[in-house]
Amino acid sequence: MSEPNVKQSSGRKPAAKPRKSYSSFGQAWLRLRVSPLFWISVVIIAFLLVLAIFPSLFTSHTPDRCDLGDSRAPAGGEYLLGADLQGCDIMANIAYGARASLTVGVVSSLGATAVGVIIGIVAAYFGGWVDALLSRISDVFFAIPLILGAIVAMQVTEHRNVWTLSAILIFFGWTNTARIARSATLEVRTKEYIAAARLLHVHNGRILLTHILPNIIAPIIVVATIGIGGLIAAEASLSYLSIGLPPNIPSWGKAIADGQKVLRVNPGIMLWPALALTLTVLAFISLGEAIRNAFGSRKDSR
Amino acid sequence: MTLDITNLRIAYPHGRTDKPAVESFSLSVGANERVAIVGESGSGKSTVANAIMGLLPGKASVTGSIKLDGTELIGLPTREWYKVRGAQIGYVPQDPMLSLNEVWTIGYHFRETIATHRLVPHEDGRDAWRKLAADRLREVGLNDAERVLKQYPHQLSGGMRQRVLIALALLARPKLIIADEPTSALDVVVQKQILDLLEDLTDRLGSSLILITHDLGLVADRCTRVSVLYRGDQVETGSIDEVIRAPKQAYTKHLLEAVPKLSAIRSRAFNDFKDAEKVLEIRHLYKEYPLKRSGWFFNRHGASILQASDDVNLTVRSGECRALVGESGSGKSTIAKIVMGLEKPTRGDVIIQGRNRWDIRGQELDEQAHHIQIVFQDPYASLDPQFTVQRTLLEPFAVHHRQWSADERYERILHLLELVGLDEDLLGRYPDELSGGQRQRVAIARALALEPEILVLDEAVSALDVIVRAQILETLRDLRERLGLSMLFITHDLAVVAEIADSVSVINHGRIVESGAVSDVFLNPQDDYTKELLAAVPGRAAF
Amino acid sequence: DEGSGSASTAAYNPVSVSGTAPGGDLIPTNSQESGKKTLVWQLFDGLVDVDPDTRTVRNEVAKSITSDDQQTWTITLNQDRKFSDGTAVKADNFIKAWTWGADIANAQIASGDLAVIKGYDKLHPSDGSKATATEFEGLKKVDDHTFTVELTSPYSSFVNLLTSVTFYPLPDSFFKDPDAWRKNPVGNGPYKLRQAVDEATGAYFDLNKYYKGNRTPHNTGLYVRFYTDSSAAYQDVLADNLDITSPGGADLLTAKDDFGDRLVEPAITGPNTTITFPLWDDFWKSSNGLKVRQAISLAIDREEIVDKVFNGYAVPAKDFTVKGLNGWSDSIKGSDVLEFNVTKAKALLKEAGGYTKELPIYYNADGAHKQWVEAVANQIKKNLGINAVPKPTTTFSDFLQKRADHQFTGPWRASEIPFNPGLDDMLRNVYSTSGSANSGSEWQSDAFEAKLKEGWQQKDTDAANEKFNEAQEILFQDLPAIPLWYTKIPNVYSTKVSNVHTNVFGSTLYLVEKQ
Amino acid sequence: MARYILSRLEQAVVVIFVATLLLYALAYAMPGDPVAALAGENQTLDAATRAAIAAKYNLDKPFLVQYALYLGRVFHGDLGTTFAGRPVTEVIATAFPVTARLAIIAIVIETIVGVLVGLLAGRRKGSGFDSVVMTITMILLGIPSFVLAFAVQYFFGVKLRWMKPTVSEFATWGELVVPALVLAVGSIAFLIRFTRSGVVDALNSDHVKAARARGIHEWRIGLAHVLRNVLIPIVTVIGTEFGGLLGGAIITESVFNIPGFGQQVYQHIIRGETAPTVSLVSVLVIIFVTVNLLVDLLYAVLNPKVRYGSHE
Ligand SMILES: Nc1ncnc2c1ncn2[C@@H]1O[C@H](COP(=O)(O)OP(=O)(O)OP(=O)(O)O)[C@@H](O)[C@H]1O
Ligand SMILES: Nc1ncnc2c1ncn2[C@@H]1O[C@H](COP(=O)(O)OP(=O)(O)OP(=O)(O)O)[C@@H](O)[C@H]1O
Ligand SMILES: [Mg+2]
Ligand SMILES: [Mg+2]
Repeated sequence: MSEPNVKQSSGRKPAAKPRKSYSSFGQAWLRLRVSPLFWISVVIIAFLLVLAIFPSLFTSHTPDRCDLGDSRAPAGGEYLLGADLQGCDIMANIAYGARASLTVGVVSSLGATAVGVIIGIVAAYFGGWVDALLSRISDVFFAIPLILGAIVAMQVTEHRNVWTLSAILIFFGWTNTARIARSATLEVRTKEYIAAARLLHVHNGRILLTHILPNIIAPIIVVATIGIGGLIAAEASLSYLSIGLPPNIPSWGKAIADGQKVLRVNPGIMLWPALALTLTVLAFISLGEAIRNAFGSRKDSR
Repeated sequence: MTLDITNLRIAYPHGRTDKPAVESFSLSVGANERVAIVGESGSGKSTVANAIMGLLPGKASVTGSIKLDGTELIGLPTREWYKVRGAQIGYVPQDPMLSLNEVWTIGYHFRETIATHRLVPHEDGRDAWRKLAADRLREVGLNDAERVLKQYPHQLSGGMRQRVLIALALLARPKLIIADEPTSALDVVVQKQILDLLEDLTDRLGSSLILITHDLGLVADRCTRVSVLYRGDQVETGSIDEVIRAPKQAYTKHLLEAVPKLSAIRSRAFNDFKDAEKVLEIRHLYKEYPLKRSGWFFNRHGASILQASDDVNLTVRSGECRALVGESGSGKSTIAKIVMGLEKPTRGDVIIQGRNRWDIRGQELDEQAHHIQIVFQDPYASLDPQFTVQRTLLEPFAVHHRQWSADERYERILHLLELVGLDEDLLGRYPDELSGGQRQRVAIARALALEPEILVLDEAVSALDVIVRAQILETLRDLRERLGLSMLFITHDLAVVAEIADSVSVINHGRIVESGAVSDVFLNPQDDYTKELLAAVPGRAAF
Repeated sequence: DEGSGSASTAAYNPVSVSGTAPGGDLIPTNSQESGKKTLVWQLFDGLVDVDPDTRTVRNEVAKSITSDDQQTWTITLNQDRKFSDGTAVKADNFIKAWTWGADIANAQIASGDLAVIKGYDKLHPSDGSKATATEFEGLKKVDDHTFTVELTSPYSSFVNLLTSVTFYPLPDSFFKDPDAWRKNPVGNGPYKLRQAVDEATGAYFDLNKYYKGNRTPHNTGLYVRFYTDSSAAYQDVLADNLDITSPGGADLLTAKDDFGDRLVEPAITGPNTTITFPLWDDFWKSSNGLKVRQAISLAIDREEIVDKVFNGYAVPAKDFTVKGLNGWSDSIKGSDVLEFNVTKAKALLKEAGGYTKELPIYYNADGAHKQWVEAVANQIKKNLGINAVPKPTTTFSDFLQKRADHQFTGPWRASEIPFNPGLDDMLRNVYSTSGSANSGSEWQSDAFEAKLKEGWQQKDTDAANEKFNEAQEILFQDLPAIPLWYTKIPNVYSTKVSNVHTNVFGSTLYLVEKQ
Repeated sequence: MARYILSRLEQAVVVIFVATLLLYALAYAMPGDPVAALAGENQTLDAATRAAIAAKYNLDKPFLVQYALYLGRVFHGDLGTTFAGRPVTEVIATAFPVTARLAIIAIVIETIVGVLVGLLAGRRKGSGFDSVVMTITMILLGIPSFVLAFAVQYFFGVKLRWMKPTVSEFATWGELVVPALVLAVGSIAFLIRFTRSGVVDALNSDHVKAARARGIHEWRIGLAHVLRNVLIPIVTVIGTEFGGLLGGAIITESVFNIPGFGQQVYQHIIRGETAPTVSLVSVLVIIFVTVNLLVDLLYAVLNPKVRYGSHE
């Protein structure tokens, strides 16, 4: 392209000093950096991560060293938060359980969100038979309630661990996100800026990624971050139904399910792990809220 | 009624520049007055209007005073606003496309406003509002009012929506009308009707009008006083006679000089494109929209069909600029959308560079981006709200010129900005932080990015002040000369047509009624509608 | 048909009691599972039953049951007994019911109980082929109210065995149309069904006005309400929304505080909880395996688990049967292996050359076993340093399948239930090859079988029990299973009822009085 | 539109077919010997009896044969019989209405509370009310439903005696309100947050600004211009939550001893009854497919662009 010779209204010379152009995600990050909500949640999550990676920093006990003689020992003394029915240290259960619970929550929520978003967006964006096919596939999975599906699948699974559990939760859990993503995409894809991008022949993948995704991400983030807590709780529900993780993998869900049985006599046994769960939920939801604000602040700022 | 604005200062927080959008703005408007605010695109006109309505975004900081009949409006509590907005001040927003709620019919908008301000007495029954609404729609030239009331915003043309918004603003016969570019999407005939109406309201009912516009001819014809803004500063204010006929400030003079004139035709040389290759050809194009009555689940197909395009034939030859003019709602945008492949015609062919539009696939489609581009009628809706100006402009290069380095691309963007007269500072902004004219220019810049061979412009310069517009027209002319750019130029501004177009087609009710070289059509119109159109051009007296 | 109105003038105000959905028809030979038994017990009367006070077997429909050689028994019936449809209970009702139950074509779950009677193998060939006889060779009708039973071998405990629901009669209407009967079962017990059992909610019982036995109800009827979560039933009794239930799991921890007087403990303890070993496995069959088993048994502090996990509602086991049975002894030779002795345990483990592999302890997660299995595993870990790991299977059916397929490489939990007050019942059922509820460990001992046979030939119960306890000595020598404790399942009841009892061998609900 | 519904119904048949196949495969793959478990805690069956029972329920046949036999029966209107000898149709007829009542109450409460509170919180973003609501929802989202169910049962049923701890065999509407509330708590919290987030965004749109300029009252803006516009995602969420409600009912039903569908499904799964399980879950499948279809049709009602657009 030769340089056009245009009368210039100002005498300013085009200065070639490219500034960094941030993507929607990059821009969101710029806004995130100054959000207190974000940093609070990051601190809590960082703490939880340290807990999950180095549980031994927080307790001198291990969850498999249990002395029945200390069954339901009160808090303080040898046991910081007391001991459970088996005489295991509650703090140790929480510290060592963090790994499994966080992994299940985060991995399955991320996985379900990723699968759901991809399928939902693709279905709505391309429409026609693609939509029909994907929507019907999601109907099949949607029709099988998460807990029911997990009950059956967990029984079929030979090796139960955090990964297989996460896989199962993803397998039966992605449809919610898919439907929400689909409905949001249906809305966005009629917008003129999508048409504009198409006319520039921006290829579909890029349109999905740069135009559609950032414009539907707000509700998705709400769903995904709430999902983390929901899925940790789902593991607890499965433990309650005795089909959660095997006994030698400590998890908050198991601790809560076990503690629930003695809730009336020794509420602490359940409350402490439940508190850990609540804190986690709180942290991730706050993180989601902060991220959502960062994305949504285009409109928010008005 | 009096409105007193004193020392208004409004600033939006922006990282680097802390220059306010409006500074020390003062204006007072009395009863029966029609005051115009004119000025460069981005100079703060809409900002002032928003400030009067109390609708500035939360982050904007406002100081000074805005008094309506002695009541301070800045910081007025929400409850008090109910008595002001809609009732005492009617507001016509600049952007007609997004200002109507897509999920409701036009009728709903009227009903709700009528109910809010109790404009029809209860005794008149449940459907009384409909009559009032229909009357008001007819007032603004929407003669098919019953139909419009049942339609949803996306089913209306740009000009129709704009008129709906005007009718809504005037519904309660407010004492003060603030109209932000109310006729930017309207053809001259309708524009005249609207301005007559506004004039009538101020004369008869004692209302006042603040008219924000870039059409100086219109200002000269209709207004009593004018205030000129330049980069946030009020450079001149006074009566029409003082400012328009004897401007003191350099900017005002500059502005007046740049006003395009119909008479430009006489002094222009026209190229003859008869032998040039046809780059765009529309053959026997029909587009029908079924006019459905909406049921809850099933849409009962009424017998009626809206003929948006009726046997349209149109040719654009290489290097030619063909203008398409016509009444608002006559089917111009429909043609543009069909040409771009965004709507399927009911019948007929669109041939682009010898190939049928719907035969182009795959790799060719990719190249198509270089061949044909469009500037949509509504610039805001066509910009991704999540994209900064920089990203919007980078996108074409990210797709089509991947081999370019970041520096090259950036340089290219700066060049594009220059072409449309935008400042580098805007690169970091989002569409909702831009003025109407700035948005429109971003859209133009994007369309030019890939240097297309054919450009479809749908009211692409309607929101621009005359100086910027002149610059952009210059750019387009230049591109045509150097690169052989062909254009389909949809506009209602006949002066613009005179200035840039080689040939013109006049469309009325979906049919092309007259077609030919601009000089022939304008100097010697055949069709009645064309004649009417030419007669309605404002500002003839002034210029 | 005849209502219950004439039987009682009092308004119908049934005693409500928790139960579990029967999950099947109420044909006695099909009813071994405890949820069903609760219903069948109300609906039927057997030849004999267990007196809740003396805990001895007493006659019900039978007037007398006699034998000279412990092999051929003559049974005479009371003549005044009737089914709730008014038809008389006759010898044929027993003979036909047992024959029908034994017939392989009818695939009755509890038919194994009938295997003691001669001719069972013709009706129920063990290879799965069709029956080769239509009559039960060992059953002979003498007259309408007398019949004889010939057993395959002498069996002095036969009268005890007759307390089992398998030996209940069926009315003539059953044989005319079994499917109609299934929908609307008719029996000869103290109660009759008010309406068909609703699998989802429960069963209402009216009084059977024809009833003439020992168990004449002290109330106007029963409502067995089905629960899937025992703790929901517990809450209901606490709130007087249900009359009687048996608390399980963690509710035991509060039962005493919550109910005080309104809690009854059983005189005869419930199931003997064991961990049973796979003796098909080479290691566990070996002598080192035996030493490890002994070490494990010695390393378990039963007192502590009983105390902490069961809140005292269990008794540390002393033998392979349950406490409270006639002839039960806490000092059988070899039973010192059940004491808690870590030193001895460690020494034995060392003798065996240690045990370094993981020691899985299998259990089914759909029952309330998790807590104690974990406690046992923790103790083994702590006291022996063996890496004991609880391994749940999701369902009981999965548990049984894995066990049958020999997929277990370590011990599994079991609760061995006595079906009747005979000391030999559990030994026969669980550990003998002739039993129908084999422990699954595939342990076999000719000496053990011989001792049981000796016992069954005795006419005198005490003499027999002596033999049975000698048989237990052999069990202690081989230790195929480690007895842990006898569970005491109490009943708790609402403020609306009184005279609540508990009895593992039958229902005492007829005694309950309700205001 | 009629054609669209028809084609969706055709697709629904395929969905149901595929879902049952998937379910059957899963249920078939579930480990365990359901026949042996029939005998209860302490009774093992002899092989002959076992085989006879297995043959009766076709459990001895290979997977595809079982499935084909099952389908064949279904086509003749026979959904199978449970091990208990009850026709599955009867199980559905008695248990389903109970759970339907439960789910309907839950969805109604959820919709009203979730949308209303979400709207109010979104309207007053950052206010004290908003913060309190946000905190409460966060806590509610972190509590597993069985814990809440148990706590409610104990405090209101046993301690305060405001209600019966369990639901009677009739499971009346009134009795089901509290269980439904417990069941819906997570969904309510979720919907509140979801609605609020949509409301916050919608409040900043141009048409809201224009409506304000016309002097429309804030409450009407909230309903007609904000809520109405975020209704599409909300309807989607409510539709999807419906699935969660029926699924989550398993635990709630067990704690409150509700003779409902979830319990039946769970019990049959645990007992390894393949055919009845599949039949029962197929009922859920049909419901969800219907709900989905309704939701999709609602899109068209709610979004005129979809209604008049190329989507028909
Ligand atoms: N929300 C916002 N945030 C930040 N800057 C804004 C915002 N709205 C407008 N601006 C900037 O303020 C200036 C004045 O804008 P305004 O919309 O008032 O211009 P205008 O005179 O109406 O122009 P036009 O004729 O193009 O509509 C422009 O430079 C614009 O970019
Ligand atoms: N999706 C639609 N459904 C129904 N009618 C439509 C639709 N789109 C446009 N129309 C109708 O078609 C006619 C032509 O619309 P179009 O947008 O082409 O007009 P226009 O010439 O561009 O007008 P303006 O100058 O006001 O923008 C109008 O009457 C409009 O109401
Ligand atoms: Mg403006
Ligand atoms: Mg148009």
